[in-house]
Formats: sequence, structure tokens, C-alpha cells
Amino acid sequence: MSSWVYIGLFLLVGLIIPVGAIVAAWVLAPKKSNPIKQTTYECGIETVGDSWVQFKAQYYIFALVFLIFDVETVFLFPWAVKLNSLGMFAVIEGIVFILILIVGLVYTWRKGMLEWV
Amino acid sequence: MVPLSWYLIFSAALFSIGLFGVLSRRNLIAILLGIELMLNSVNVNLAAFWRYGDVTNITGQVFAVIVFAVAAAEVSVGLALVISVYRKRNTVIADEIDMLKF
Amino acid sequence: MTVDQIIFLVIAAGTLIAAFRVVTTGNLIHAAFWLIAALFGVAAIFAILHASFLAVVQVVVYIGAISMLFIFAVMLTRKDMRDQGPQLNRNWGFGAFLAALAFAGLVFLVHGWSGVAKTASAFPSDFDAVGALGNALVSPDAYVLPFEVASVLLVAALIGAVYVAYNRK
Amino acid sequence: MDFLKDPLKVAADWLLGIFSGWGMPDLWAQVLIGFLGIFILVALLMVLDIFLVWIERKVVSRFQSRIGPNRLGPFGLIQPFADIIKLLIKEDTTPEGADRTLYNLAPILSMMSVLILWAVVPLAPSILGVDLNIGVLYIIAAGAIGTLSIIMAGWSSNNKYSLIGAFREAAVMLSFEIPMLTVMLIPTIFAGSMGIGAITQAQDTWNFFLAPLAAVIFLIAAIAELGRSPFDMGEAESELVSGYNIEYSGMKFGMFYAGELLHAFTFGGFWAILFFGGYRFFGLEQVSAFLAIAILFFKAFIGYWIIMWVKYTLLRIRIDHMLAFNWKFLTPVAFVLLMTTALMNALLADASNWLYIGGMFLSNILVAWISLEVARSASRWERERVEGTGYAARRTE
Repeated sequence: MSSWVYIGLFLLVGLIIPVGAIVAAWVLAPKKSNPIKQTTYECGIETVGDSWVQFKAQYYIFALVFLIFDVETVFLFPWAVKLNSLGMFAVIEGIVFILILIVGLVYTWRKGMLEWV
Repeated sequence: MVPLSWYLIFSAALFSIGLFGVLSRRNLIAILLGIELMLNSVNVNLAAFWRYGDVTNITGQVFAVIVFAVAAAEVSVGLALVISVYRKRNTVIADEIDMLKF
Repeated sequence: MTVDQIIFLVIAAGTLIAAFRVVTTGNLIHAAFWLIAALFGVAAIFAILHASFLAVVQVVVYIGAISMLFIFAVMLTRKDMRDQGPQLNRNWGFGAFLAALAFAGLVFLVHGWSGVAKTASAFPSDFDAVGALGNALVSPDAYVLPFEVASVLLVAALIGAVYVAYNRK
Repeated sequence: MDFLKDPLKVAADWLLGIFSGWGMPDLWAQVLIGFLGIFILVALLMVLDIFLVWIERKVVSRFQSRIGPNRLGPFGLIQPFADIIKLLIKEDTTPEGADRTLYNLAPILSMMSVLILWAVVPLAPSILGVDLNIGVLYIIAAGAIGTLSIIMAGWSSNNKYSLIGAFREAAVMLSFEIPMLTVMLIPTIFAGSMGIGAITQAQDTWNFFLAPLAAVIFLIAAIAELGRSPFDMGEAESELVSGYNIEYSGMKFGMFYAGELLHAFTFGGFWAILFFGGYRFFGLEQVSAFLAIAILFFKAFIGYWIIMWVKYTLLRIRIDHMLAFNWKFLTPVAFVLLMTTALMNALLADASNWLYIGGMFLSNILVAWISLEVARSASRWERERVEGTGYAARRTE
């Protein structure tokens, strides 16, 4: 039997238990709702406008840098597994790979794109 | 055991849905979502061919990993362009971005 | 029908429904969340295929990073998210026709190909897929060049995308 | 004696005997046994979670010179149960304009992302959990689901504060995943496998002695990943009230809260597994599986205690400082450390064991020292530039 069956079972149990807790609370809890209770919380004062907030592009830049590094690191995992048996050539390759990656980081940094403000 | 043809038909369906999204959506980001579906269907094919061919030959998985990298590069540049266009033209509707038309 | 086949059909149907919702939902945030569901289904397909590495990388890269990028991008361009009229363009009928044609063509190709009768062979007893992947990616007579080129490609994408997206004051 | 060594197998065989006695097919019986085992493990984790609430409250009160819960039961031990009753019978409100499906799904996913982490935890030599050969990446994958649940909660609540909190939290969590992934490569290199079980078994010398800097970076990234102080950007009480979970009440809030505590404990456990030998302790783990589990939990509690110590000692860092710290210091250091480790690993491949450990340890210390010196001179440069004194100011004139 594949070990993924157990992962599937874990996902199932991981769903069942929180759902069970929330359903139990839903059964037990009082349900006396009114429009005031349902207003959006904003420190007790009247809600101003809708929840639309303009985000700045910086969020995107950080997510972008993260994405690139994430993919690169994933590439390195098979390399790391086999490092002991592959010898010096593989080590040099991995270091070249990381250095190319660092060039990108240095560029972003030097251009001032890693600044939050 | 699941026959190989099921995987291939599944990935063909996924590819076609993605193609429909790319051809018919107006929003640029939605078009990119369709492209993601198409790339995923390719990966399903590669993994299925690896499993049903010679499993010691890992080429299918190597290709799939490269597809991940290409997808990451594609989506990062694509969305950056969308954001840049949105900043200049204040729209993300593909039909309205017609600067090159005239 | 065996248990594997039923599991496969359930996952495949769920994935296709999610994929269909991705291309039809009007609300873009919902489309992004449906995309996550579809990607998760594809990860489960990888798991059924015993491609463990691909399954986990699918979750890490696609759900953890690419879909986050989508959500961030939707948030940045959110003014257009609602009340924008139809989400499909004028030629969506033609698009649907082309997609159906592509599907029919692919199914026809699969149908006519003799290779589909292949059955999956058992794994050799000491087979380590991740180790084999590592060997293939870094040994000089295999895929070392794509491995390094992928790095260059990603750095190029990083530099280009950051340059395009950066808000120069 | 057999039961002490391998309780899981004995229990499974016993149950298999019972189930096949009922005429159940072998496959279904195995799936059912797996389900029961996982259900019991997860249920025990939830019980542990209840006591983590008590431990957290007791520890924070000691840090703040208070006594903490002390009314209900001995040492206030019944207090967490009272908390649960309160969470259960509290009215659950949904804000107007909320996206109901996503709003209800978010706390479930948040809890699930923590619970599924335990699938790959090796509890004892005979109980390796699900021994996937990609265990290290599995941890990150589960973390991705956690990030997703935060975004979901923030977006679906239809509240400005929760949206801002969720996005800040997501930006921080994403950023700190990079140094975490990078230092996770280092135990992978030592063990030659991504499996968590294999990493534990390969630690004849604790990885901490081979890579102390990696252990420190992992802990910092883990704290950021958990969203705990000093990286609790998503909650930032003074600015965003409670961040992404502001609109949640009752058991749904309880899921976020319990998930956070169990997550912290779990990462204490992973710190112990990746860098402190997991269940291994001078061969004691071979005596009994129960002893091995006790060792693992003891180590995990030490890790958890350190995480609490950091949380209740340090103040929240501003988000720009946080991200700058990650991208301009932690990530480069992690990559340099990875390159150094790979290089030293190849150079010292034929060396004796002691030389190998010493070389690794010293190279780690060297990388740490050099990076701290570089950071110090960079910050001095920056300070002199701002103050208009020293070499930097003269050069820019």
C-alpha cells in the first residue's frame, strides 16, 4: 500500500476533527443574530467605506522574489540528496547555480527594489 | 490499475479547459490562470509517461521540473506586465489594451 | 472497477470541475481559489502516479507561491474585479469551439495510438526517484545544462519582472 | 517485551486479527487500522493542544511576574477545559458581506495544515510515521496551506484590518520560507535523503554540532513562519486589533488559536528532529518505543519553550525592518552557509569523524562571525551616513 494512502487519511482526519469541533459549537451555541452584531468590526465606531484597500506593488515584488527563490531551492533538493555520492563536480555545479541566483538578489537589492517604503 | 489512456484524456480535458479560458476571458489575469491550467496538463502527461514507460529513466520527471521553472518565470513576468499595464492604463481588460492597434 | 480507478475518477472529476470554475467564475479571487483546488487535484494525481517529488513540488511551488502571486496581483488590480460587465469576450463561442476541437483531436490521437495499452511496471526494489532525479540533474552526461539554464532563466525572469513591476517615482 | 519495543505493530496485528475474523478483506482492514491509528494520534494531539494553552499561560505569567491560572483545579489545570466550554457555547457571528464558504473553510484549513504535519514526524525507531522520501518538502507544503488559510480568512471577512493583517502576514511568511528551505537543505545533505526518518537515523552526531548556524536560522525562520512575536505582523494588536482573525468568534477563533499553539509546538519538534537527533538519545530510544516518544516530546518542549521565551521577551519589529532583515541578511547568510557546507562536505569526505565535525563546526562559526561583522560595518556605514559623520559622509559630499 502506498504511503500516500496514509497522507490521504491524514488529510481526511485533519478535516474531520476541526469540522467536528465547529459543528459541535454550531449545535451548542445560541443563534440570536441581529444586524448590529453582523456589522464589520472597526474598533467600535461606524464602519467607513467598504473593505477595499489599495495595496502597494511592494507586496507583489516580495512575492515575486519569493517565487523565484522557491523554485530555485526546489531544484536544489535533488542535488542535495545526491551530493555525497556525486563528488566535487556536482558541488561546483550547485555553487554556480546558487551564485547565479545571488546575482538576481544583488541586482534587486542594488536597484532599491527590496525597500518596503 | 488505472489505464494510461485515462490520464491522457484527463490531461487533454484540462488542456482544453485552459485553452477555452485563454481564448475567451477578458481579464488578463484570468487569461494567465488559463495558461497555468494548460501547463499543468502537460505535467500530468509527463508524469504519466514516466510512470507507464521505463520508471528507471527519470527524464519525464526532469522535464516536469523544468516546466515548473518555466511556469514560474512565465507567471512572474506575465503578472508584472499586467500590473504595469494597470498602472499606466488603469485597466486589466485585454480588449481595452489596444495601444499597438493604431 | 477497482478502488484505484474510483479514486482516480473522483479526483479527476473534482479537478476538472474546479478547472471549469476557474475559467467561468466572474469573481477573480474565486477563480484564483478554484485554481488552487484544481492544482491540488493535479498534485493528488501525481501522488497516484507515485511521483512523490512532483506532488510535493506542485503544492510548494504552485499553491505556495504561484497562486499567492496571483492573489497578490488580483488585489493590486482589484478595482476591476467587480461590475465589469461580461467576463467572457465577444468571441467566446469561437473559443469554446476551438477548445472542443482541441479536445476531440487529442482524444482521437490517444485513441489511435498503440502505446496506450501499456501497463505500469513495478518499481525496482531499491529505486529512489528523488536520488535518480538528483543524478539526472547534475551528472554531466544528462541534464546539467538545463539545470544551469533554468537558473539563468529564473534570474532573467526575476530581473525583468521586478524591473517591469517596480513603481519608479 | 515486544509491545514495549513496537507497540504500533502489535496493536495493528491484533486489530487485523479481529477484523479479518469478521470477514473483512485485508486491504480494507489495513485502511481502517490506519484510519483508527491516525485518528487516535490526532485526538491525542488535540488533548495535548488543550494543555499547551495552560502551559503557554503559565509560562507567560512567570515571564511577567504573575501566577497565571490558579483557581480551577490544582495549578489551574482545569482552566483550559473551561475555556473550551466557553468557546463551544459562544455565539458565532458572521459579518455582513462575508464570503461564507471561504470564511468557514479558513479555520478548518488552518488547523488541518498543522495536523497533517504530524504525518511525517518519526515518533520512535519503530514508529516512523509515513516515511515519505520527500518529508522535508512536505513540511513546507503544509506551511503553504497555512498561508493560504490566512489569506482566505483575511479576504473573506470583508474587513479592512483583517485584509491588511492577512497580507502583511502572508508577505512575512512567504519571505521567511526562503531561509527556512535553504537551511533544510543542510540536514538533507548530511543524511543524503529528504525523509525525516532517515534524517533522524543519520544523526549519530546531532546536526546541531555540524551546523549550529543553520539551527539558529531555522529557529528564526520558524518563529516568523508561526507568526509569533517578534514577527507577529499579522496580529499587530496596536494597529490591526487582531489581524486576519478579527471577525472570528467562538470555535472558529478557537481553531486559529489552537492551531497556532500546536504549530509552535510542532516546529519545536521539527527543530529537535532536524538538528537535535529527534527521538535519539544515547541509545535510550532502543529500550522502548514509549521512551523514544518521551525523549522526542521532551526535546520538542524545550524547542517550544525557547519559542515562548523569544515571544515574551522581544518586541514586535516593524514590517520593513523585518523584511529587510530577511532579504538582506538571513537569506544571503543561509545561501553562503549552504555553499560552505556543500564545499566542506566534499573536502572533508575522506577525513576522520572528529576532523569532519570540527571542520563543519568551525566553518559555521566562521560564516556566522563574518556575516555579523559585515552586518555591523554596514550598519555603521549607514549610521554615519545618516548622522553626517565619518568616511561615508565625506564620500557622498
